[in-house]
Amino acid sequence: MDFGEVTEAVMYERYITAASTYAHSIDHLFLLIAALVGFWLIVAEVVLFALVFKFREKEGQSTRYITGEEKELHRWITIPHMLVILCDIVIIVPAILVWYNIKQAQPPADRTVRVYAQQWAWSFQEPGPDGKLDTDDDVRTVGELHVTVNTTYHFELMSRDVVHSFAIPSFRLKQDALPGRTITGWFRPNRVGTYDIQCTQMCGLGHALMAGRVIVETQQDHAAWLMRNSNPSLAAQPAAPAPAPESTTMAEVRR
Amino acid sequence: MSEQVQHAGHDHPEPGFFLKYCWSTDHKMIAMQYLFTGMAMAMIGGFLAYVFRMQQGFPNHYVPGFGLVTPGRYNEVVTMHGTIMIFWVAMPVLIAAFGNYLIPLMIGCDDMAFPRINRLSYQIFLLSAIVLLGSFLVKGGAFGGAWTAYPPLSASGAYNLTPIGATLWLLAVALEFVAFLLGGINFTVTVMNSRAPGMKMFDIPILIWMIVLATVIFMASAGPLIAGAVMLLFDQTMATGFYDPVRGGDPLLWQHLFWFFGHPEVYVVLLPAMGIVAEIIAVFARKKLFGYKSMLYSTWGVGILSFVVWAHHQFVAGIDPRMANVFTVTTLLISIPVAELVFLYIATLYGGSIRLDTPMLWALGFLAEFLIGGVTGIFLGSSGTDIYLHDTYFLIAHFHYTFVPIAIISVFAGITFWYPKMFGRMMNETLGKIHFWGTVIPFNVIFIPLFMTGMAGDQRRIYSYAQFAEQSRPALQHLRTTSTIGLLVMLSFQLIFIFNFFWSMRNGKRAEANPWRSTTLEWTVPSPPPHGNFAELPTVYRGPYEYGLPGRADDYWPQNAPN
Amino acid sequence: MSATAKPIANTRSVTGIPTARLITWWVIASEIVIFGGLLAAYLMHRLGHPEWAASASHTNTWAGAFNTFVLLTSSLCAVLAHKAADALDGPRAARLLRLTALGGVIFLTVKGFEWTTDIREGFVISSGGFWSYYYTLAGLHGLHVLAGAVIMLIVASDAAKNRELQRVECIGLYWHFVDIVWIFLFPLLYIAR
Amino acid sequence: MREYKKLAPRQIALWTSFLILFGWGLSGCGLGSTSAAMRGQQLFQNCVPCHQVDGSGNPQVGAPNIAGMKAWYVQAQLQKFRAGTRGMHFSDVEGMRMRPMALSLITDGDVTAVSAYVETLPPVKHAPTLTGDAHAGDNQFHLVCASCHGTNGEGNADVKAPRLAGVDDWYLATQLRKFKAGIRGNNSKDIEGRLMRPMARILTDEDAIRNVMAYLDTLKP
Repeated sequence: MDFGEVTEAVMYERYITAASTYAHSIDHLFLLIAALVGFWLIVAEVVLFALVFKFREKEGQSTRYITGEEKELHRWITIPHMLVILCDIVIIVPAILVWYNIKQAQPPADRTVRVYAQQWAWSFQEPGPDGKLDTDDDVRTVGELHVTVNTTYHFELMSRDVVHSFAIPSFRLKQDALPGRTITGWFRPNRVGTYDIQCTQMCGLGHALMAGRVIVETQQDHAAWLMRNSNPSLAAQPAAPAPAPESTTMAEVRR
Repeated sequence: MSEQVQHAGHDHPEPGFFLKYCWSTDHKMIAMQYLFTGMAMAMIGGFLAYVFRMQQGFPNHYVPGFGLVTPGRYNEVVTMHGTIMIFWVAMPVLIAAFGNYLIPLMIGCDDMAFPRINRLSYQIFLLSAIVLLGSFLVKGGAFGGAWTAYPPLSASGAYNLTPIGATLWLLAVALEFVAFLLGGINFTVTVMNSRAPGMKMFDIPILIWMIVLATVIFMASAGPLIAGAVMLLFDQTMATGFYDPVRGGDPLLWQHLFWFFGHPEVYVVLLPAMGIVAEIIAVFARKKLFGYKSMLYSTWGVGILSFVVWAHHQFVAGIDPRMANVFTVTTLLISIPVAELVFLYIATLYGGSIRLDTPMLWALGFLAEFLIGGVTGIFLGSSGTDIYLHDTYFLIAHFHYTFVPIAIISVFAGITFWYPKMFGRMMNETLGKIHFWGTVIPFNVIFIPLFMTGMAGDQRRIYSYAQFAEQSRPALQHLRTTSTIGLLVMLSFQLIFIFNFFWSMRNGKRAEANPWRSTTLEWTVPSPPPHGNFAELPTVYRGPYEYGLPGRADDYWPQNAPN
Repeated sequence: MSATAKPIANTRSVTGIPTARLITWWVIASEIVIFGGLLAAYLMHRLGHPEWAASASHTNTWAGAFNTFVLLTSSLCAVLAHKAADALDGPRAARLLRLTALGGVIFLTVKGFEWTTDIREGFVISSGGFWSYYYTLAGLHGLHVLAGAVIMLIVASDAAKNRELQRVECIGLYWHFVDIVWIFLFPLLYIAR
Repeated sequence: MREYKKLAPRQIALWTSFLILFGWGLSGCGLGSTSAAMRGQQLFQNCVPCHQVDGSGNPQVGAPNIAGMKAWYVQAQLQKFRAGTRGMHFSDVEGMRMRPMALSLITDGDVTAVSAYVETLPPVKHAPTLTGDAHAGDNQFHLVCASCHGTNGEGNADVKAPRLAGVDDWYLATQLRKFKAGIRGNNSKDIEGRLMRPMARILTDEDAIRNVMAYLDTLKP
């Protein structure tokens, strides 16, 4: 825990805040890999430059005839090679563990939100005070996702047209949205604040403008926000004449 | 000079200008056509890089020589930069130009096995380049859906808003593939069947091995993508639904087909680059390559493994998350043969007598920079960190730390090394060294800041970060501006190369047949080699890297010298 | 004329396989991956979409079976042509090659009638997943049949004058490949329900 | 005679330092800006992918014909998009496509410049795409719309009512449906939009909309 805080402060927090529970596990994996490959990089570069320096052309220096098949010399390749394999394993195991915890094992959800990607906006459907999706008090927003801190959220990710990617750098969250599919994932924000939502998959003209914000609020703030925005009468009203959001895809417009 | 024998064996009448420069079946002329087309495309690709780096460094300002970079223009420019640099620069220069020039010379025969197929290959390639560049001029502009062209964006004009540009892009890529399939088949057959008498499997120079393996990898991986391109073309023009989920298709299918090609493609261009570097290191260190056979087996290992790692580009693309675990393992496995290769290269230096001429500087520069590209790949190949780093500038920086050494540094190594052979004159060494340092140092200035912005979450293909609060921090903007200035300096220094290249062609010191005192067969013919290459076709007696053999007067022993 | 003066590279044969035959094998290898990619994509989707069987039932199995028979017969002619070429009997090889090409033409004619019927019944390339693959796969194959037949006629006209007899074997190899692709396509597109 | 030339070291040093400075200097060019008059035309490149070079729009992507549209109206709508008072409804697919593009204009000056340029584009008249009873539409129009939008649909800047004559009928119909459904004019800060919503609801069904469109198609822009 202490180790984590120190390293974040020194290495990673400078670049981007960590606002979800799994952000640190990705950061630590990053640092682990950085340490291992950094070591190899430095060793290899130092050896490279040292050899170039030591064996630079000099008066009267003759070269040694080495085929590389000699056992005592090939050892110098084989031993580092074994160490590289060892490092690979040291990286693979935690990499898969981190992946497993984030993408495969989904902790039970406290709340579920629905995320729609379209050219070039994010829209969200959040359950109202009743906590259930697809009821009259659902809150539908564009560009802003309001969530409660320290709550496990599942998201159902959909695309209305092309491939997008739902990314919240501060949460270390990234998941492509595919048209015709619903992809579920999870996050658990643990720091109050406002963070960027990006689209990280080229989605056409306005790709760079497809910004959103996720607003992590305290329990009270979020409840207040929900009350303000989930007016069942308002919610029901546009729902009746407007076509269901799934059907207003651009594909529909095209036809 | 004993090598400068009048070439008597086969009489070829001197052809006219058109036949000589545009309709030639001579492998050397076709290589030059590929080289110059590739260089012209590199300049276009470099200009595009200048345009979008200017927009990144100085957002929303007028870019001199281009104008205002709108979001649509930006997308076009980055898409075309990627496409051109990979398919129209790296492939033609590394494989086609060096392959065409060197294969017949290095294996000791007079031409490719099928010269007319060779000519056709270049003509199709040229056509594809024209189609691609023409797409800038059509209504709606060039394709702007990224070089990976994921459908449904690329499949429908209503989504990408460049209906004609998208089709032309696809057409150009497909034509280019056909060109390289034809060329690659020719290379493989030539090396398999037309080697000089006595040249056994392990007497083939490593560069030729690597070019052939690269073309075999290309042939095996490009097929599915050609099929995929036909399907995408039909989606665009005939309203089929291969990739459209509304019509029962699957957008992931393209991603699989694309990356099944796309990842081996990295090794398709890497291997010839490694080959060039190996040749140069052996010559300038005056050393036999350390473990020629280990090198070959590692190369084969890379080739085979490259077919089972493609899905690491799709960790977060919505594939089954369990697949990511398999592909993490295979991806990290590929570090084993690649590390082996790099270790062997470095070990070759041991006990040598290293002369730091320009080609050697480039070759060593390749090793030093490619190492950085290689190790940063581990971050992206590990599924855990890839969740965060996928499609960020960290990826861009990693990718360029592999591709700039491959497509720029090793090409400069190759050009400076074989220039005397190609044009019969030496390049200017001083200018060459200035160009080297003026390219390699700014190259690091460009991409090290991009590693940092990537770690800070900058996503790629974004013309302006104004919409993202976390990304529009001034500190990050300073990094982007630094990177842009690095690019401007690097591009400026390429003028030195261009000057040196053309100036030396007329004014350089005349080159002997073998200015670098090398052992391989291309140095036994006059510079430049005549039509038909060898006055007397050579016989090979030994492997290609016999340097510093004890007990001989010369420190090198040419492959064709009987004793 | 450079077309007749072959480079020495072309006449060498380090592997023991004639250069012409070697390149034919490589062409076929690269074609296999093209069809392989397309077929793999089709199979994956076919297994994921059981409802495509209904579309598949509209195809004319008898026409497909007849075409299979035609292609197999023409392949036999190609084998005989190769034999004749080995015996240095150019004119006979040419006759057999023309017969092979005729097989290709019959194949394409039947295909044309089949497609006309399909299209008249309203099944076009954009009618749904199965039809997209059906037309693309069969169309790509048809293109290969057409190209093969044209090249075969060119080879035949040379062979009739006892020239370039080594090409008879190469085009025969290619024809067998086209034939084998059809052997895969026929059950997958017509029979599988 | 010497076979090759040599380059003087001084020459080389001079050119090298020039190139470094040249690279730096080029970065300075990025800081220059262009005249305000040209800027509108350049910024219009942002709009071209959907609205076309002549501003005539593209129904395939839901982009209306904006050629010759009054600058004050273009400006007002762009500002609404930028502020998020338009194009922020969950079901407004086209609006959500337009909003980011409006956000690509960073300063108010840019908005003014591009709006002014749009007005200078020569108007384009498209053939009608909807059919309806123009006579019935005439009555409806004068009953409901004319008071603000003018008897000839010429618009009235004083009450911020845009010109309707010459606007593509499919686009107007779509917007009417959006007003009716509350997809447009739902934001409390979109004052004109909120005023328009009850008006749109007077056109009770699709026929009424079509009729008005048919009448508008008869008007000269």
